[in-house]
Amino acid sequence: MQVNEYKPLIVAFCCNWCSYAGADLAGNNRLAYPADVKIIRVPCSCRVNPMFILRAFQRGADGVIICGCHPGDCHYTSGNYYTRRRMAALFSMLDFLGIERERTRVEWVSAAEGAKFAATMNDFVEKVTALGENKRLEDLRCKK
Amino acid sequence: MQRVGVFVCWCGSNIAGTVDVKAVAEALKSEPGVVFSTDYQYMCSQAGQDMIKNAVKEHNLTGIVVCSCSPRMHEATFRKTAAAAGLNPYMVEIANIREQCSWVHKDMLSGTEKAIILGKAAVAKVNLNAPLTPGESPVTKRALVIGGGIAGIQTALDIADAGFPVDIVEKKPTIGGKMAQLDKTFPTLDCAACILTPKMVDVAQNDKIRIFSYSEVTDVQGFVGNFDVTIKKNARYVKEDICTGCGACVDKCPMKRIPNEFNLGMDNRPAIYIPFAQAVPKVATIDPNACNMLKNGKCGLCAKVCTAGAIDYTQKDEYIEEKYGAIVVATGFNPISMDKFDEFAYSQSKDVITSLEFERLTNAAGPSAGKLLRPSDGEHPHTIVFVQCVGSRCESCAEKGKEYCSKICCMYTAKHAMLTRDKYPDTEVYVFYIDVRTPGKNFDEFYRRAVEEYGVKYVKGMVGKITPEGKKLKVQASDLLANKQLHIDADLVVLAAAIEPDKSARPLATMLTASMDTNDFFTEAHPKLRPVESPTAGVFLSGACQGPKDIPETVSQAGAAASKVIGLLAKDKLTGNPCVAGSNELICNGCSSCANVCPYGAISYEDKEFRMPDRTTKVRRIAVVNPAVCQGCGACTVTCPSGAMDLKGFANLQIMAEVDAICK
Amino acid sequence: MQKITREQLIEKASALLSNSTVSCVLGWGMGEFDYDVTPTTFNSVEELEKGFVFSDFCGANFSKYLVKKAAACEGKILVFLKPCDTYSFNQLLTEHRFDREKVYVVGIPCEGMADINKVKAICGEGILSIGSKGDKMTVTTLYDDEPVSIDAKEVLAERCLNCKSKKHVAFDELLGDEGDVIESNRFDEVARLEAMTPDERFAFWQNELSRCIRCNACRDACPACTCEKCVFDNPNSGVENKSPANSFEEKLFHIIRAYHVAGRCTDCGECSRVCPQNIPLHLLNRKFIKDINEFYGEYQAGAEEGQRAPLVDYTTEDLEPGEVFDRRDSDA
Amino acid sequence: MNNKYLQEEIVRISGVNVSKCMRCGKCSATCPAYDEMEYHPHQFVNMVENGEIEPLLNSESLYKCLSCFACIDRCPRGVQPAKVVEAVRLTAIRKQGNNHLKADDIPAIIDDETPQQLLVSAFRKYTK
Repeated sequence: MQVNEYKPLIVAFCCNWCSYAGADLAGNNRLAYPADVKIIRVPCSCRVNPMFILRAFQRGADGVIICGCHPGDCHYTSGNYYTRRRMAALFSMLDFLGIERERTRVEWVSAAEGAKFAATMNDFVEKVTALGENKRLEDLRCKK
Repeated sequence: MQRVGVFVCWCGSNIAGTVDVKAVAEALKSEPGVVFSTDYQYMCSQAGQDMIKNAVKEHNLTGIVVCSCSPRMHEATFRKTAAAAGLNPYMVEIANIREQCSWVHKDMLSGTEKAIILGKAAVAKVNLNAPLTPGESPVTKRALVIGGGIAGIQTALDIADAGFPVDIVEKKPTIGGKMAQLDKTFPTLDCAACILTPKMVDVAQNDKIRIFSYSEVTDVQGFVGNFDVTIKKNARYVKEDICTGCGACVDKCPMKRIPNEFNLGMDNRPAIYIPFAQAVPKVATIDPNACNMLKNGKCGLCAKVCTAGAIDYTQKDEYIEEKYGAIVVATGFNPISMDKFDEFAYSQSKDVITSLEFERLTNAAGPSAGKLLRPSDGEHPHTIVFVQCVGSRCESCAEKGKEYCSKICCMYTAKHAMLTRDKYPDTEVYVFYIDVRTPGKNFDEFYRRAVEEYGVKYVKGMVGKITPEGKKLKVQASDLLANKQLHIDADLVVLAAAIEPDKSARPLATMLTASMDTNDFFTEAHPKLRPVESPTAGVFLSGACQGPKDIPETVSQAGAAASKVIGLLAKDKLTGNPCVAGSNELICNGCSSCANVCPYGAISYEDKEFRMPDRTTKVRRIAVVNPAVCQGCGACTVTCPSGAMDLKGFANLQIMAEVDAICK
Repeated sequence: MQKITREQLIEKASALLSNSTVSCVLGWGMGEFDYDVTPTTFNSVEELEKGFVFSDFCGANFSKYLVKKAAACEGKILVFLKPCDTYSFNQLLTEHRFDREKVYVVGIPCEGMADINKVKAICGEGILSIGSKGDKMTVTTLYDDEPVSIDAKEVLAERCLNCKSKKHVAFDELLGDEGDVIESNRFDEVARLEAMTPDERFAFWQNELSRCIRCNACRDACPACTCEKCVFDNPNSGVENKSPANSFEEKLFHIIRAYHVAGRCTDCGECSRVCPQNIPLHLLNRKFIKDINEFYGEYQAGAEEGQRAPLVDYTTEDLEPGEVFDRRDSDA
Repeated sequence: MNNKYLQEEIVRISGVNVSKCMRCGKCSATCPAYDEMEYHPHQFVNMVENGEIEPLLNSESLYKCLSCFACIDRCPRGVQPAKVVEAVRLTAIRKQGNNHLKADDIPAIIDDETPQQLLVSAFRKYTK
């Protein structure tokens, strides 16, 4: 066993109505996923400003995932449709700048999908771990 | 600078088992703004809450961080605690270290580490919290019930009983739903019509209740307390207020060979019809796809015989707009289609029927006037095979079946088997089961009576194959307990088809922005604690639209939903969510981007005069948010280029502070 | 090289001033050098005669100036707009950034503007004057005895080489001949970068963006950046950053800026024109435009007033963010 | 070789999750070879789940299964009993540790009518 195993830092933005509840359900059902995932609760995925994502990367996050209700199920009717466009544009741009595309993801997780939440996080952590530390968008001076 | 108190909950061993709560409390002591930090077994208990209240007084706290279970669980609790201690309730932040930490991580070290980080994020956020006061909105004191089955009927009656007006929207020409089609009800065997039709009459006679039959909801706008609903009244070509329901038109109609939906196509009805004798409203309806007069203008017989003059071939669909304070969904269920279950020969033989068809066959008002006769030749069946779990608990056949247990089939099959043996002791009755599930009052006793007193033969094992051969149905099954293969020559096979939500539920859910699970059952706000509410405020769930249910359960849920509606309508004003958007007029560009993305139309614009630094004045267009209409999604905050638009409670700086705390 | 002349413009402006249609004129004023032209407001015929210039170096997009100037001018303000400027004009109108009633637009044809860096590359430093005749440019420098004659086409600015439209989409009147929307190759460079490996792309942008000195010229010239208060100047925005204190420029400034104007950028190319470090900033904007065109259908910001920008719109069938890459990979 | 090892081997070869079985017996009910078999399809699944492999290995039932896959088609849980039977059959063949079919044997048994696929599947089944 390696002693200094690399642990990625994952920021997950979860909408209050579906995905945050899905994460709670994963907890209720004791579906394990790595502790590297830290969840920030937002009312809707459309509250996630691209600036938050860039900020997370700048401060040392290795991956950022945004979870919202499935398209059509948004508690606010249309929020996740905007998220879908905004993030498609942003992710494509980050890729254009040479940032590894596996570091960003949008996933639709309903309140009933605790298992999907855990599986998504396991998969995302695995993919980001494989990439290693995020050097490209991280501001080294802000890291301790 | 805030004075923050941190309270780490053990939740017994739920949190303390995987998170070193003392270490968390200790680590958070040195966070900016934190002046007090402690831990306790159960923060949500009276003692825990008192601890928080005392600490607020003792340490002059201005903000509270509770590291505990999900905010979806106890945020409201701790907000009340804060309010009781004289703090603004929105000065509380919860770090979710149970559902999203201790319960999903096994290792104490990483669990504790994560709990500390989540705690830090909550502290960072609460440092930027500001006291919030919720706005108020009025309540329209009228309820809408969508679906006129027993669930909708009971809900409407209970709401009307409390003195509030209720509208029922039913897409069929009559209310009554599935229960009206049933013969007897388990486990007491009272006749369904005898207990249902009086309730239908009550609905018709209640002056607080309006019935929109043959109608559907086409649009829902607004929010809790203030829904604007559009109801489409389909043209039935009969003036509802004039028709006396005498039935003369039904007798005279020459188009008599239309499959009768009410009897599941086992007999026919005319083009103008009243679904059944006790229909409410008892008004005829013309089927536009069958009526000669409507199709090609030839006939008009019904208009001639109608002495009341109720027939109106020119009637058009009518749209009604109405305001409601609360909406109850009671869209019910349907048996799934058996067409794809080739092994059971449903599409090959008329004598393979579903349980609902069996109900009609045994019903005195049914196609055979209550005599149990084979649909193919009208002969009395001597060997009847019942197959349970057809399409239920079916994981590998998503394209034709359902993964869940349909819950009601065990009991109605026992009922059918028992009644058959009771009425026709010369018949041999087999029930093939995987499990017999009878959790309900007097349910298991009922099932045992079927076996012990009525001699129904229960066989453990699913039927593998049914082959029609001459007048017989060859049933091949395996008796798993006796470990032998059975070959039965049956006269009639009854399939206990799985049930699924009505197809109209999905588009309705989209209109209501109410969430659904993968099976299209409506999701409840909390599976245990808020089982009759949708997560969408003001939308309530009644009956099988939320999950498979029998009648007693449906009626109790219907009553529960009604009481929730009554509780809502009894209020004159609703306190809104204070976490609404607001625009900083000093830096607003007036560019309209925010109004473009607002799903509620909560943003308007006005020209405002500003004094410039050089003492001149300038008129600028600025955005104004209506806090009563804003629901706080935050779509506008992201689209705003200058960052003028922000969301209270989830402000840009607050979320970024959380990001920073996590990434530090 | 421009077909329209200074005299024609002055004549038009003078006429409009004299008949009181407008009370001031937004035009180009002489700077320190011939190639150093400055946007200037003229209030009288005399001022025009004295200071108004028009040459191959009048690239500035005047639309943005209207946000402040239209309100400041007492009556109507006359503005000369090249075809590409009119797109920005419409976009700003869509965003209610100035009062259309306060502006009188004269659309002028444009043959493409010159890039002084290209001129310098041929003629060297020390340029004293630049004259224009037909397709030729005459450059006099400190070091050459004879003026150097160069082909105007050779020194055309990068953005003009990829000109997307010679058609005015907004105007009150037109001077000269009206052109058409042009099939341009403006996305070729973006496509070339897309075809690179992520490592190559990263290296490319690292090399470009690391030169940024945070002079804010790109933002200040951008007609989509008209915010009352820019997020980078606002301590409450969370991304305030006025000077190059850390690697913020390489990492975030230009991404945030490009994202802020995504769906609103008309691809006028001012950002790259004004960049003293010659960073090809327009490629970031073009990337967004190319993506939006591919994901959600062709969209040209500013083509019409009142259009709904793609990022404040949606359809229920939009592609998923994860499919962005599948799509590109399958194209490749 | 203990039961545990065999059990894991069979689960691995078949790729079947035997714990998904909900004991409905539809596989056996649908099985055309039911009467020929000592152990029926559902019993195969249950016995593998319980680690009772030896009786299966020694049972003639192994060779009565027609591989008609009716059980796979009808199983509501996607358990695929025929694959379990096949895996037990393979285990029985492999267990004996020798090749039941050698390339040299082929010319003697082959004729023009023999389909190529039969030879391929025979090799797969009977050789190690």
